[in-house]
Amino acid sequence: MATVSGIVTVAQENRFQLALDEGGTRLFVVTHNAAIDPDQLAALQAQQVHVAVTFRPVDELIAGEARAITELPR
Amino acid sequence: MIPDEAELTAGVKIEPGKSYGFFTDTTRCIGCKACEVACKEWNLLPADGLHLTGMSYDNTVGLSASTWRHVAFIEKISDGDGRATEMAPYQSNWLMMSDVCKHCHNAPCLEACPTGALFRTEFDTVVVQQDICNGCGYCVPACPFGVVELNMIDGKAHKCTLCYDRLKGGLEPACAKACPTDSIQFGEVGELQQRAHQRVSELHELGVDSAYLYGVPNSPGATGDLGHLNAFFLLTAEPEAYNLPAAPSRASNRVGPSLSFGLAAAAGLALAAAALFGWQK
Amino acid sequence: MTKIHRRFADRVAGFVRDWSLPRQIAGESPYSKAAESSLSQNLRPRLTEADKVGTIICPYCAVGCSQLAYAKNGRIIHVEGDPRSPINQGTLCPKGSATFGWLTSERRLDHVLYRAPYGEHWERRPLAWAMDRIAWLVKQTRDETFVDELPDGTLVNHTLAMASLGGATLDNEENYLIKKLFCGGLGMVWIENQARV
Amino acid sequence: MGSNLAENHPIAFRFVLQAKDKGATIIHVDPRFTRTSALADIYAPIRAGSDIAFLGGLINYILERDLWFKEYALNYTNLSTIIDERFQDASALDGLFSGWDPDSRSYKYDSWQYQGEDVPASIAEHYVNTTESYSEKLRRLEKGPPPRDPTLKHPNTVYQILKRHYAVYTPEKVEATTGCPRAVFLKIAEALTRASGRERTGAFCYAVGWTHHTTGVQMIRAAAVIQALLGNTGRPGGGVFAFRGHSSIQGSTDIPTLYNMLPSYLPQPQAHKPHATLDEYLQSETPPTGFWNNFPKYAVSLLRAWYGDHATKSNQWGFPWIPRIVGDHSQLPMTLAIADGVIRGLFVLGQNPVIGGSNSAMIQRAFANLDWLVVRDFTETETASFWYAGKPVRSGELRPQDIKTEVFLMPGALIGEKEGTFTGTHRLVQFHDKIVEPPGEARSELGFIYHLGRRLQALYADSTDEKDAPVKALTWEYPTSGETDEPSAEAVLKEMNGFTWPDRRQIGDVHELKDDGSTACGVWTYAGVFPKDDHNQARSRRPDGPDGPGTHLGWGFAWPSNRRTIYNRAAADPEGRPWSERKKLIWWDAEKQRWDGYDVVDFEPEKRPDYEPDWSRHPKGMAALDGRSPFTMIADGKSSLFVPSGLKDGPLPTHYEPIESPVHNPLYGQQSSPVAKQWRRPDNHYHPVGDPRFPYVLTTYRLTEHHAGGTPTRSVAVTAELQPEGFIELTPELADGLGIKHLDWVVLSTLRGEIEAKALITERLRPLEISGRRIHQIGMPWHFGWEGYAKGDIANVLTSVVGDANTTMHEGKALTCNLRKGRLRPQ
Repeated sequence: MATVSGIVTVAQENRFQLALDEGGTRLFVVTHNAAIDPDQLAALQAQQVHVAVTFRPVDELIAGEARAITELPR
Repeated sequence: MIPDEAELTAGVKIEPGKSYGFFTDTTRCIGCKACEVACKEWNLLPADGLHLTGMSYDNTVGLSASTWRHVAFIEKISDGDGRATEMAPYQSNWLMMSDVCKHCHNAPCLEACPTGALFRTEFDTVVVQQDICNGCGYCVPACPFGVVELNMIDGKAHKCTLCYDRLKGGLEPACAKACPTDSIQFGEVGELQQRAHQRVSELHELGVDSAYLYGVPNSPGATGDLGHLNAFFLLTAEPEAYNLPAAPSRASNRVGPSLSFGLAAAAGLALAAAALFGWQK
Repeated sequence: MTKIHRRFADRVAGFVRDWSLPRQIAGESPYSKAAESSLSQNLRPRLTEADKVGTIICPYCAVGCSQLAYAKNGRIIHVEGDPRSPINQGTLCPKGSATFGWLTSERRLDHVLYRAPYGEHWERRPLAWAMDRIAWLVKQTRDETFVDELPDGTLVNHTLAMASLGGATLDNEENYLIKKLFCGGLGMVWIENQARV
Repeated sequence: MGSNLAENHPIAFRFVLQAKDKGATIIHVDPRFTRTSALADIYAPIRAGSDIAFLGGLINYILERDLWFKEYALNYTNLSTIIDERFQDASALDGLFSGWDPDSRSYKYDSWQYQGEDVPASIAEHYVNTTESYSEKLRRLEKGPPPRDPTLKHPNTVYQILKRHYAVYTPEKVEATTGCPRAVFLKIAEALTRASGRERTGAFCYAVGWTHHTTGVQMIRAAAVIQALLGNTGRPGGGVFAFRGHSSIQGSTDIPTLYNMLPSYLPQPQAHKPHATLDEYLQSETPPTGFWNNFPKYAVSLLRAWYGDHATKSNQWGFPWIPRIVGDHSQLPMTLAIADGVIRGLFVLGQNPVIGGSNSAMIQRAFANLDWLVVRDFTETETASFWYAGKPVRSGELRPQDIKTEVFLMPGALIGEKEGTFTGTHRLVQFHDKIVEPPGEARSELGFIYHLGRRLQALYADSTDEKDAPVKALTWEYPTSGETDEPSAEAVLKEMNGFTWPDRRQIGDVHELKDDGSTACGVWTYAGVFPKDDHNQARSRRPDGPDGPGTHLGWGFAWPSNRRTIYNRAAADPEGRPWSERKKLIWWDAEKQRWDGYDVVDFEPEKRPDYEPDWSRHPKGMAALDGRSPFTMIADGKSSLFVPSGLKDGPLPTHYEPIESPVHNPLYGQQSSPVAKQWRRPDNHYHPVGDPRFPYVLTTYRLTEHHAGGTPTRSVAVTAELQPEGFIELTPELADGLGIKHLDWVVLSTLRGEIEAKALITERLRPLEISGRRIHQIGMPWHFGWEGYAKGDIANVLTSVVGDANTTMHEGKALTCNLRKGRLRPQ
C-alpha cells in the first residue's frame, strides 16, 4: 500500500485524477469499502482540496485502486 | 464554455423533456475509434487491456464497466472472384461499427434494478446513479445486449450514460461530437429515425440494398417488447455479424411464465414429497 | 487530517432525502422522477468549473484541427474539438481526442535526467546545470572542429561535428530560432527534421 | 493513391465523404485493403513501388484516347514547347535519358533544355549546372517566349515526347508490372477522365506512400503531369494534395530545420557552387523571369533579420557567416556520419530516430560513438535509452559501461503549455494559445534554444576570433515573461513576418521586401502573417458562414499572402472567365480592370488576361510572363509537364524498380533509379534483384491509433490499448505455405537485421501476379519500440539507408525480406 498527496483535478463518477505534489498525474478508482460517494469526490474537485490518497496498483487497469482519501492541511 | 454548444456541433438544442439518442450509420464508419477515445477521456475510464487479440483491428473486444464504446471490425473481403475491387458505395467488405448502450425504450436493466439506481433521465436516456447503486448486479443478466457490467473495484454497475452530465450543460455527447465522418449522429430520437429511414432509401437507390435499420420500431433489434432503441443502427449485414442479437427481448415479459413454472415446479415437488411421505407410512 | 468517507448519519440522511417511495405515492413515475437522486439533479459537466479556455491546434498530424483546452487552477481538465474551425468542425480523430491523455500521461517526464559518460543509470540534475553544461559542450565542440576554409581555399565557415534532428512537431518560431542559432550562429550544417522521414 | 486518408488523416477524410455525398467517386490504390479502401468505390491492389507504372498507364490512356483538357493544357502547360533536338527519352535509351554520364553516375542537363534556351529550376536550387553556367542561352528567356509549336506536330514538342515516352505504358504492361487487374485499371482511368474538364475536377491525395521511395519525387511528378493534362491544377476540388504527418512538418519545411535550404526555399550556400560571395550567390540563383526574380530581396532581408546592424553592404550583409554545405547532410547520411565518428554532439528535439531512422540497429550502435546527446521529449524515448536498453546492449554486443556518450534527457512543454504557430498540410499557419504553465522543469523548445543562445553569446562575448563573429552578430533579443523567462513567440513571429529596418514597422505583404537592407524578413513566404503590430493573422479565427464562399480567408494565414489555392489563375479560362459556374473561383473583372474572386488571386492584380510581354525591352521577372501564365514560380509561367532543370533523375517520370525488388524491371533494361543515393558499406548492405534469400516484398505503414515514432501514443494509455502490440499482416496463402497460424510469432529478416512480431493473417492482402511470378507482400506498422505501454520490435531494423536522388527520402515503403515462423529470442 502506497500513499501520494496532491489535488483532485478531475472527478467522474467514482474515478478521479490526482495532480501529485511531487509532479505528474495519476488516475484512481475508489474502492467499494472506502465508502466515498461520487458527490464527495466532486466536492474535492470543486474546491481543489489538498488530499493524501492511499492506494494499490491494479494489474489489468492503468490506474490505482484508492482505498482511502484523507484531507491534508492547505 | 460555449453555451448550447450542441447546436453548433449537432444542430440540436438540448432541452429536458425530449428524448435523445444516437443514430449510428455504419456505412460512414471508418473504424478510427475516436469515439472510444473521446468517451474514455471524458469519463476518465482507465485503459483495461494491453494485448493483441487478432480480431482484425479490434483489440477492445467488447463493452464493459470501463469501456462504454467499442468499435467492432468484421473482415468480409472476398466477393465473387475473391477480390474486392469495384464495391458498393460507402463502407463495404471490411465492416466497422461503433457499439454502445442502446438506451432501450423499455429498458430491461432498469426494470431489473431493485434500488432505482437505474433510472430514466429527463432526456429519456438510461443512467446508473452511482450514489444509489449497491452493486447487486441484477441489471447485468437482464440486458439482452450484454452492455452493463459490474466494476470489481468500486463494486458498482457502469455503462454509457449518453454523457448525462454533458447533456445537462448543453453539450453533445463526447463520442458523437468527435466522430470525424458523422457516422455517430446525436439528436432527438424522432428526427434521427426520420433521417435514418431517408438514408436507407438513399442507399438502396445507390445499390446498397443490404442496408437496413436495427432498433427502430418493428425492426430487428426492437423486438421482444423493447419498443425501440434510442441508440439505433444502420447495418449492412445480419445483426449476428456485428455480435448483435437478432431478436433481443425484454426480460420482464417472461416474469409471468417463469413465475408460474416456478410455482408449478414447487407444487409438483410438494406433491411428490407428500406422496413419498404418505407411501412410506 | 480528516478521513473522507460517508458517515453513517449522512448515509441515513441521504436515504431519507432520496427515498423514492414517498415520491411514488405522490404520483411521480418510479422509473424516472421518483428515482432521481440529488447527485443526478446537481450533475454538471466539469467544463463549467473551468476558469480558463483557449484554442490550441492538435499536436498530432498536419490536418490542423482546432481544439478547445479547458483549465482550472492552472491545470488542464479537458481538451476536445473546437466547433468553430472549418477544418474539423468540432470533430477529432482518436489521436486528437487523446490530447488530454497525452498531457496527463503517467509516463510524462517533468524533470531533467542526466547520464554521465560510461554511467549505468540516470541521475536527476537541475535544469540550470544542464543548460550550462550543454552550452559549454557546444562551445568546446565548435571551437575544436570549426573550419573556415577548405584546403583549396574555398570558404565554408562550418562545423561538421554537431548535428540537430527535429522538429516537425515543433512550432514555426522554434524551428526559426533553431535554424537561426545553429546555422546562422554556430555554423552547423547537419540540421534535419522528420520532413524526410 | 500513395496515401491512406481514412486511417492517417481521418478528419481530412471527413470531407472526402462529404464529396462522396455530392456524387464524387472515391478511388483507393494501395498494396493493402485498408480502412480507406473499405469506404472507396474502386479499390486497386498494386505492388509496393510500382506506382509510376500505374500513373504512366493513366498518362498513356489520356493521350491515346485524346482525353486531355485541350484549352487548359495548350495555354497553361509547356505541352507545345519544343525541346532541344539532342534530347532522347527512356523509350529510346532503354530506361535512361540523354545526357547520362556513367563515370559521374549523373546526368548532364544540356539536352533537356528548351531548344536554344536554358531554363532555371523552379525549386530551391535554381542554378542550372549545365556544362556552361548561366550561359548566354539563359538570357534568351528575356528575349522572347520559348520555342513553341501550337499545332503539336513538331517531333520534339513536349506532346510528342510524352506520347513516345509513355507508349510502352499500356494497360497490359500496367497489369504485368503492378499486379492490378487490367479491368480495374481501365475503370479507374475512365472515372478519372470523366471527372475532369470545365464542369468537373478530380484530386490526387498522396502522402508518404509516394515519398518513401527512391523514385518518390517522380511519382508525385507523374500525378502533376496527369492533373495538368486534365486541367485539374489551381482549381477548386482539383490538384495534387500532400497529406503530411506531423503537426508542423510543413512549417519545418518552410522554415527549414533542413540542411539544404535557408528559410523559405532559398538554397543553402554550397562550397562547390558559385556561392563564394553574395553577388555570385544572387547572380547564379536568380532566374531572369518569373516570381523567383525577386530572390535577392528575400536573401538580403533574411540576412538583415539574422544579423541586424552587424549586416552591412560592405560585409555582404553577413553572407560569409552562413555555413556552406559540402554535400548531402540529410538524416540518412547523418546517421552514417555518427557511425563514422564525424559527429560528436547531437541534439534530438521532439524526434525519435531510433524508431524513425532507417537501419535502426546501425543507428543504435552509431549513437555509442557520440560524445554527447541531448534528447528533449515528453517521456523517455528509445533514442534516449539506447545506452542501456538498445539492441546492441540487449544482445550483449555493448555494455553501458563501454558507452562514452553523455546523455541529457530533458522534458519538453506540450501543446497548451506554450504559445506559437503550426503550419498544417494546407500551408495554413494557425496560432495555438498558452493556457497553463508547463509542469516542473519542462520548457518549450523556444525557451531551450533562446536560453542556450544567450548562454553561448555570453561564453563568446569577449572572443575576438573572426570565426566567433556570427554568434555575437546574431540578433537575439526577444522579450521574455513569467518565472521561466519564456521568450515571446509573437515577437519571433513578427521577425519571421518581416519589418522595415531600422524602425521595425511590420511588413504588410511580400511585395514590400527590398534588397537594399531596408527590410528585415526571417521567412519571406510568411510575410503578411503579422501585417501590423497588433494584428496576428495566424490568430484570426473567423470562418466563413454557411452561405460561403468557403475559402475561409478569416481563419488563420495561408502562406503566401493568405492565398488558399495557389496558381488559382488557372481556375479561369484564357480570357479570364470562370471555366464554369460550378467551379468558379477567380475571374477578370472587366469594369474594374482587375482580377477578382473568392480567394486571394495568385496573379498580378492588374495584368490583363491578354497581356503580352514587350520583348523588345527585355522584360524581367513577372513582366516576362503573359496573361495566360498561372504558374508564376516557373521561369516560363507554364506548368512543367517536361522539367528541363532541377530534377536529378529525369525530366519525365519513368518506372524504376525499388532498390530491393523481387523482379526485374518489366519496362526497361535499367533496373532501378540510376541516380538513387546509395551507401554501400558493411553495416548497410542492399539485397540484389530477385535475391532468393529475401523473396517477399515488405511495405511499412502507419496506424490511425499511433503517431510516427509512437512516443505520443504508445506512452498514452488510451491510445496504447487500441493497438497494444507490434504485428505484421500477411496473405493467407503465404501463411499456409509456411505453416503460420493466426497470431503466431514470426521472424522477419534482411541483411540489416532481424525482428520478431505476431502474425495477423488477413485477406486484405493479396498475392499478386507480376510478369508471371506470384509475389507475396507483407505489411508492418513501424511505430513500435521497447518504451511505453504498447511495445513491439522496431520495423526500421529491417530497412536500409538508401534515398531518392532529389530529396534523400528513404525507401521504407518497398523492400524485400524473408519470413519464418518462430521467435528471435529463445523464450
